[in-house]
Amino acid sequence: MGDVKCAFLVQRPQYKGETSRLALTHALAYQTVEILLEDGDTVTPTLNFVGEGVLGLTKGQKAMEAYGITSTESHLKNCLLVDLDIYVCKEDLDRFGIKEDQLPDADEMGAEKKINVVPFSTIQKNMEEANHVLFF
Amino acid sequence: MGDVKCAFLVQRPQYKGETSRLALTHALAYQTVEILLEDGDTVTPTLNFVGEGVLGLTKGQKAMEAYGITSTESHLKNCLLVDLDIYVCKEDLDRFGIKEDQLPDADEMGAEKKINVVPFSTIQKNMEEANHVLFF
Amino acid sequence: MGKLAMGVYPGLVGSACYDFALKLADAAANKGHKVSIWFSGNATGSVKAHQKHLKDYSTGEKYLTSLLERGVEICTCEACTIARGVQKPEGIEKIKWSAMHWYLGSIHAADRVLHIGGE
Amino acid sequence: MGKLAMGVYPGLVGSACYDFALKLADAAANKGHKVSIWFSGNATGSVKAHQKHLKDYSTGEKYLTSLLERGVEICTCEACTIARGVQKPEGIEKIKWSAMHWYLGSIHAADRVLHIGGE
Amino acid sequence: MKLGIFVSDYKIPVDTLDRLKGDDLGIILVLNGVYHATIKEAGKASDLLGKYSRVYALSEDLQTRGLTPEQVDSKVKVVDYAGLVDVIFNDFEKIAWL
Amino acid sequence: MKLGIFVSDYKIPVDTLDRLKGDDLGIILVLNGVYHATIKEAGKASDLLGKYSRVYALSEDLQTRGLTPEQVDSKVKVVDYAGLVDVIFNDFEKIAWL
Repeated sequence: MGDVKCAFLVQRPQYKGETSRLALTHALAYQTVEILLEDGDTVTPTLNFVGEGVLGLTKGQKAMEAYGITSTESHLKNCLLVDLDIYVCKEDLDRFGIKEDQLPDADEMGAEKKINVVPFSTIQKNMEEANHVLFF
Repeated sequence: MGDVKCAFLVQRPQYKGETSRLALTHALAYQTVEILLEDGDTVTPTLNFVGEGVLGLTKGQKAMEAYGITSTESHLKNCLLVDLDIYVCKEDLDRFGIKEDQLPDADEMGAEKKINVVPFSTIQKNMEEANHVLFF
Repeated sequence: MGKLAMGVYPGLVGSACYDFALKLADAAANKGHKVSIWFSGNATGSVKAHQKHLKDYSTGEKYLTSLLERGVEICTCEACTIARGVQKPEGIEKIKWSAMHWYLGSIHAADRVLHIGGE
Repeated sequence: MGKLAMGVYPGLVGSACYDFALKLADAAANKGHKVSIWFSGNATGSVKAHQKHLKDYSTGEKYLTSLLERGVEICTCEACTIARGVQKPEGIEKIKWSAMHWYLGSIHAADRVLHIGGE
Repeated sequence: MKLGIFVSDYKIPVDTLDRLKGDDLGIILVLNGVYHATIKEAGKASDLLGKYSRVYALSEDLQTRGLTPEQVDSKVKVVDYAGLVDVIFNDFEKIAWL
Repeated sequence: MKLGIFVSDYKIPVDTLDRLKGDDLGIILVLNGVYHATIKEAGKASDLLGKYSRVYALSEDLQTRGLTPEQVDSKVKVVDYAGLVDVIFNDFEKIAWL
């Protein structure tokens, strides 16, 4: 079977519900799935943020201080560190007035990946190329 | 303190979530609250259905057959039997094309009350006259 | 000082509505107000004792215990709770178990009612 | 015959999404398909054993037990479950407890994935 | 992309449906999503019905809500749970829950 | 009716707010509702801000989301949990959660 590609589409905002957070933690789990599979088999998710899903992607989140929970910002950095591909819909960032330089990166932790700001058509392409799509 | 009036506003449809169903069961509980209160004290809820809350108020629901749970129709009949005041927003019934004769009654069980179809202004008045408002 | 009666329905760990409710109860109790909390629906799962606090999840147990110590009355809907498989001996101590009329009773003496109906 | 991998996240008794998921799993198993179910988020509360079936509430336990008997694989997210205070010995027998990679593993061999993300 | 999207609400809380493009998209109305098959808001059928070549609705969810076959729009194919399993495996390549 | 309504979502899933009338209504933005205090969608502040004489937002929920005081619209009064308790008891006669 080789690699199975999954497109995770995060369409809900972070924090009020748990769903959009679970998209990040489930994507991170791709690092260890091979222990359950045959040699050479892998599962590779992409994280795609659209609509209100792009809210909660900005720097400076104080979730630990206010509520004692890990911030989405921190999860995003971990995702970049383990080389997950993250795509954020440019049209939605524009609509909500979020600038690219407000998005977190993990440069200081040595991550090579960055969040990709892309038109929705790229996200649709990610869904088309994936074996499965999962909406969060 | 005497009587405390509560306006329950049911604004979400029945069945997918549990909230709108709990409005009915909590209203029914008004019958027995006096055991917890001083003599002469009572709590009297009105049930007010607005917006998508008016969906799920029609006759012929087969929730027990399909999912093994009590239908909203059955709860509504019980509410009428114990003399709760039920108000349904006429503008919303019209908008969704629900006719008054589709609403259940509990005539065959001997209930004297019927569901009141009223303009939204009556529902706003119920909220204004209540000591507390609870949105479901 | 007044009395705030709260009703909390959305699901425990998985909903920030629940965290909000507990922090608000805490702030009101700190100011000397009387507070009561009624759990119904999915929020009743939160009376289960021995919740593990992982950093990725909020947890209600330490808040609930602290609120109870300061005289906040907390009651769970018995039917909703046992429908979820949680029995009273498995629950957090000092949380009351009762029927839905408890909530209406707690409203009777309240100055303000915050009913968080949820999804 | 195919394989359907399901992920179920919304809260147990309080969400009809959960009832839907179990009835669909049942129908797929009846047709001879392989089915797996992953519980995460509030749905993990549903692995608690001894759920009382009241007519006003749906209950998952009898469905889950029946699905397990027919070879449906069911696994709960361990972290999500213990965050809610439910320990493995309190859970329904034969339901697996694992980390999130179990879900991705179950997807690998699946022909269709129905991920019910919920609220 | 032969993608079947499950719609479980009448008022849809996300705007993903508005964004997705493709002739092969279909929708499957379940839970409170079945109201899209029956309600004519202000006399007009749901916008969703005109947009997709294939629209299914789950019979058990119609019955639960007291909705009868006569109320269902002619563009909608009603299936039960067993039929829905076949729709999932045979009519679409991928499925998603909104 | 001095009613204070808690708004906890950005995209509001019910239409009750559109229906309620009264000069004494106020809103309290909490959880994801705080985005109404900061986002100018397509350059325009949230419709909610112009409709109510009193608008509050919870500081802890702004901070959690990385939103700074400078981003908050001048019509909005920011309060913390302790301040919110006073708002509940002093500024309104009744409160409701949308």
